[in-house]
Amino acid sequence: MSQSTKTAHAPAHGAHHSGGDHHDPGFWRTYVFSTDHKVIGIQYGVSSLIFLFMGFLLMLAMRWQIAWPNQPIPVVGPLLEAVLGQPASGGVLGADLYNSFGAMHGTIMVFLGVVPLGFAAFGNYLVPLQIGAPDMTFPRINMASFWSFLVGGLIMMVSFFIPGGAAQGGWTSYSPLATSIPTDGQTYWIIGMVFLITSSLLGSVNFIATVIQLRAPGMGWMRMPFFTWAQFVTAFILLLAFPPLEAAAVLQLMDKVAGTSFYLPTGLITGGKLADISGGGSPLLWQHLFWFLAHPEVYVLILPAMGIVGEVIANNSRKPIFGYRSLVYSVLAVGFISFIVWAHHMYLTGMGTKISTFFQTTTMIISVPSVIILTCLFLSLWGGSIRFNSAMLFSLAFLPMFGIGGLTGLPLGFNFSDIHLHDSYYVIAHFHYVVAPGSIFALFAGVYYWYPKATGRKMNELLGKIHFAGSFVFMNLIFFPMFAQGIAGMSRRMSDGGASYMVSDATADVVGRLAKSVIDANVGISVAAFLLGVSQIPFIINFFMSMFRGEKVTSDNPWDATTLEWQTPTPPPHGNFTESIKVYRGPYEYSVPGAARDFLPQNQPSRA
Amino acid sequence: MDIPYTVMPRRDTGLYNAKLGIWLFLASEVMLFGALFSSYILLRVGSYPGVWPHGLLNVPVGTVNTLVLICSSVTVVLGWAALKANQFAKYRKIQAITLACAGMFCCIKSYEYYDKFTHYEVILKDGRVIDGHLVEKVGGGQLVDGRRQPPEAIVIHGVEFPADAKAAGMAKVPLIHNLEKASGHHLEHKEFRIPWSDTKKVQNYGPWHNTYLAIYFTMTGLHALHVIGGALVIGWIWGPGAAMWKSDPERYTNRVEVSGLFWHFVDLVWIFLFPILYLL
Amino acid sequence: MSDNKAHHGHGDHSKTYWLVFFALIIGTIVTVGAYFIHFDTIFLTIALALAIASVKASLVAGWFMHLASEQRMIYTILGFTAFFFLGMMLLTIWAMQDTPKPIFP
Amino acid sequence: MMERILNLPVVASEHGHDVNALVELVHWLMGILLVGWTIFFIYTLYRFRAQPGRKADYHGVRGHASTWLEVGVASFEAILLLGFAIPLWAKTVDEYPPEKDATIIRVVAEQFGWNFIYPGADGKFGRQDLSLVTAENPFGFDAADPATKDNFTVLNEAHVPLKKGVIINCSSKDVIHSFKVVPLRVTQDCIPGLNIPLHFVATKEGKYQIICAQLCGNGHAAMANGTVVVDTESDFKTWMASKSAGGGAATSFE
Ligand code: HEA
Ligand code: HEA
Ligand code: CUA
Ligand SMILES: [Cu+2]
Repeated sequence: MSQSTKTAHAPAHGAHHSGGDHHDPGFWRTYVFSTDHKVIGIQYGVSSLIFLFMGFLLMLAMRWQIAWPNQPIPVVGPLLEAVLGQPASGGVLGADLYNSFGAMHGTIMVFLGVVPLGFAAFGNYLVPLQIGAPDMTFPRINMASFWSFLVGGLIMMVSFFIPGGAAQGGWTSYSPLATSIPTDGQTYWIIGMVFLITSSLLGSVNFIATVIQLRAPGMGWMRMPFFTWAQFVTAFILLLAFPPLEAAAVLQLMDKVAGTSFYLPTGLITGGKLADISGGGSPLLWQHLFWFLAHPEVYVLILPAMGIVGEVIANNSRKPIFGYRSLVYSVLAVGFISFIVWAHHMYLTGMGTKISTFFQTTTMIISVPSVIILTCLFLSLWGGSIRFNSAMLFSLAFLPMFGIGGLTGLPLGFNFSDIHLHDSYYVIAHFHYVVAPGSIFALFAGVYYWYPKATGRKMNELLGKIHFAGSFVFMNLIFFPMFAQGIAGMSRRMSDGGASYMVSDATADVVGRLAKSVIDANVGISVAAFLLGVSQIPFIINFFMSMFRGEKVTSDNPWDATTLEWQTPTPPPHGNFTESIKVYRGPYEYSVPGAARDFLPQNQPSRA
Repeated sequence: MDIPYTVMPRRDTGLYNAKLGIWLFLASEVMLFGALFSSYILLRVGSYPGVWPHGLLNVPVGTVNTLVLICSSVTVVLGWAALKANQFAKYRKIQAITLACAGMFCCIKSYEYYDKFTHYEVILKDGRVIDGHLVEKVGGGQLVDGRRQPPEAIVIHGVEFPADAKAAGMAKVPLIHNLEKASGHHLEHKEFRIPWSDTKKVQNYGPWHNTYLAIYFTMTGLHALHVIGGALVIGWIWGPGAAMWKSDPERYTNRVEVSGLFWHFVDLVWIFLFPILYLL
Repeated sequence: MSDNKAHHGHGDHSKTYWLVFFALIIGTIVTVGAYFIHFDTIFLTIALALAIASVKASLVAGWFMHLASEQRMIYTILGFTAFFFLGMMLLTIWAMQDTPKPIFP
Repeated sequence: MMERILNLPVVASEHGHDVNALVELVHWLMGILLVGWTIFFIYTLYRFRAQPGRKADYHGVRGHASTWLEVGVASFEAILLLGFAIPLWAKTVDEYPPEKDATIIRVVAEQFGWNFIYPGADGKFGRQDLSLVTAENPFGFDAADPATKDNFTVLNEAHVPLKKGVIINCSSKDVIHSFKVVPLRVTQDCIPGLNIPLHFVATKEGKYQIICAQLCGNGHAAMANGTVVVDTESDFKTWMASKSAGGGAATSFE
């Protein structure tokens, strides 16, 4: 019989320690302070899903305020007032609190939700498995990475409850605003970020070292699954782009607590008089250092997602992905170029011709590899035999959603059209299309796809499809109208949803005010956002219920997949592989002409 | 379960895990300090005339500290070479010098910090400026209504600038230190007893004093944290961790090598910090 | 690396280390000396100081850290790092140059 | 057609039409790709759905269609970049109207409003000195300088002449704001410590709303009560005269 049955243990007794490792490390060492990459991956996964949910709840409160400005939030409003006091007085999300929630929604979603889920959770769980390694190279550092992440996350959470509340300077935390906002939440934010940065630093060292050092025999670079490639490049981005933000955060911290003026210029006026600071700093310096990270960071949000989509599409179209090599080279190119495009977020800070020409050129150049990746994924479908399960549905939806998000990056990338679109809801729509129906859909796909590996049970398909349908419809209803709002001139980060920009009788003669219809769209969007929340209920039920009630998998390889993670017992034991593994072919040998079955696992010696 | 290549190098990469790991980590450190160096350049280029001090720090002291770090760097690598040659006792001795150097570096650095924190610029209400080291603060300090009372007077050993010096020199409070240089004539150093009620602003040379001191304290502070961290690791390997030499000498040697690589990096950062902060 | 070229002949290596050590000391002294000399233009001082610092840094990296005989993988990683570092530094400086100057000079 | 779909707001400046043109062109590219790919996508999903007995084709797409497509997209982007974005931006950034014909204004944003400083009749701003900076005098103009005498400041309502070059130097007292006037297609961050110029030529009379497009604190959303009023040349002159030197003592600078 085949390789996969040779390594297959019945999932039941495949629990842990089947290798030579016989002493029982006890509950704490197994599930809490574990150094096993799979446990850490799951820890990351669960905590980041919770954070994602938090980010979502913050956003719902904001959406209420946008649609019905200054009206108390039903049910939740009084609760907020009870917990947070004055800023939520009357159960209304006041401007300060709105800014807080906005900043924290962005921060949580990016740094505590999507990156930890896509990179740390999926990456930790899968990369060692996919390359045939027993664990990460530095298991204890891996554990430290998770705990550092959790500490960072807790600091962020705690900051909601301190007097003055959480950070209010946007997720971008621009100085001098960030320094002048009177809440300590801003300081908490910086310190939290330092922990998160440390965490991803430790993680990325581990990922890179693992991929370089621990590939199983035969696992050449061009035999690595696309997902692993994406994670590898992501790790490099994190390794080299995050430290400058760490430096920037230290400087901002100094500004905040030691009275320095790194980002504060001479001649600043606060509270009606010349600020008592030494001055001489530069607000633009923060922006450069911040975006030096934050642009590469957006590729950190998307590359793991692309990796997941690649895996799921190859598996469910039952054929190799189109242009594996160009995918790999494109991902490398994206990673490389992503470091030199950052200032496209700063076109309107007074940039001169030469430098903005440079940055818009690189911005256009970086869109080319993205186009190649998307094209390859689209073309992979051609000639396939496509199975529409929940994982595949989310992956397929990812393609046009990312397409829309990516394409709308182009008018932002030309500085001349950015004059009109900068900091409008067009930008909000652009990036949410890439991160929400983009990355988040891919992450959902990943959850559905690898769930059986981690738990031994499949998730319910019907609930999955309901989840998909609801998410797909409402995501689009939320974000598509935002393009129109943005083009009409609606600015982002407005705590009243633009109401003060609306035409009224008193301002009828003023041109450029927002038409009532533009503002009214807010209501529709917010309703869709609440319904999006409702659509997540099947997922949450499914996620927890399937652990106990889900359909048990009958083989270790329920999707008939080729990559190595499916060639281990389910769930994989400590040490992962029960026998030494050797790789004979590329990652996506599906439907090979002449082969007995429609998939050839990477570790199966012969084609029979 | 064992993770491969923890001790022996992998064939195709020629590296053992920890060595790759430390180089990756150092790569990120390069970016960390790189960002700070970039900030330094931008702040300096953007600073207006008279505010960037030249020669504010004590060059001989800085030079000594540089030499101390260089010494520790050579001892680290010699210590490792001794281990490679199986001379554990020699390694112990040499590495002790490294640790001593690390301690010395921190002492000298704290002395320099202390010197800056006790350096005061006092602007008087009549516009005169007195700049120098704190001798003492007379009286005050008691708590009234939970607020600390200011001293009655402050005694400074330093120089005095006439009221128009700043206005004549530069627009905004430039560094007094530069005025002294620019004015050419040597001012007499002596002790000044200034009643607190005469002062408009009293500020020491902490990071808040100007952008130069801000970046000076930030960069050297971060560097000092690296020195301390490195010394702790090296010290641990040297002391309690040395038991591993018996059980797994190869791995122990690797540890020494890896910690040494980190140490050299810290030295390397200083090699740049020294000229840009002390000399230029 | 434990078993490649560097393994035999530590005596020779120690000698190299000492040579590097003295070079570093001399470099330091020259830099400080130049500081006291005072050139006509500050640029000369800066250029000289940075040039010497770079030489010293390469000595440390090349011999103390064995970069001169390191594996290709390390070079690749450091190559990337150098590229991004230069990108960050030069582009930021360029961008700041190409932006209006501060109001108060 | 794209114009209709996008429904861009009114334009009241010369370069505003170019901005619209570029936005529309990019959306053409996007639209074509979107429609093309969607058709392909749906067709593929339908045609290659799993069916009993169907086996996937190991090779899938053959030929070089994808390469041509990618090259096509890249060239289109290159054209937009080289043909439109770069030269147009260069025009807005480098080709300022000659100073002597232009109206030069300084805008100083603050939490949460817009101060416009006009040079007054002599067209000159006074000498500046940091030690004179106060909240009322954020640029530290020297009141003793004759050129300062007729400077005047207005809050939240700027007047500019029609069909003539206007240069606005943007700055801020406290935090970063962004001076945005949608109908004029003007956006410029106002950054404390910097004085960043922008320029435009208004083509339609009217009163145009200023919005603040950069998060600047809890009053950010409400920073919406400023207007730029485009007057005919003669109205503008009258207005200037009413404000300059004595005429508008209440709002005058000192
Ligand atoms: C995952 C995240 C992600 C990704 C991948 C991208 C991708 C891109 N982004 Fe985006 N961006 C953000 C996240 C992301 N962005 C965020 C978070 C912000 C706002 C930050 C803030 O201010 O708070 C932002 C802001 C932002 C700006 C600044 C706007 C402003 O503030 O004024 C710009 C400007 O150039 C830009 C450009 C681009 C470009 C050119 C790409 C390109 O890489 C896109 C390339 C992709 C394509 C070109 C698609 C190709 C697809 C096809 C060809 C197939 C089409 C098929 C169908 C549609 C069916 N982005
Ligand atoms: C990764 C990043 C990310 C993600 C995923 C999202 C997701 C969403 N965001 Fe957000 N957003 C940002 C990053 C992100 N956002 C950033 C950076 C900003 C700018 C902030 C600033 O101005 O500084 C912003 C700002 C922002 C605004 C503008 C605020 C303003 O300018 O005033 C709005 C308005 O509608 C918004 C809405 C939404 C919506 C409706 C979603 C939805 O798509 C949400 C979808 C999420 C879910 C559906 C939750 C899924 C999770 C679960 C179901 C949990 C299951 C749990 C278990 C099983 C345990 N976001
Ligand atoms: Cu001012 Cu926003
Ligand atoms: Cu970007």
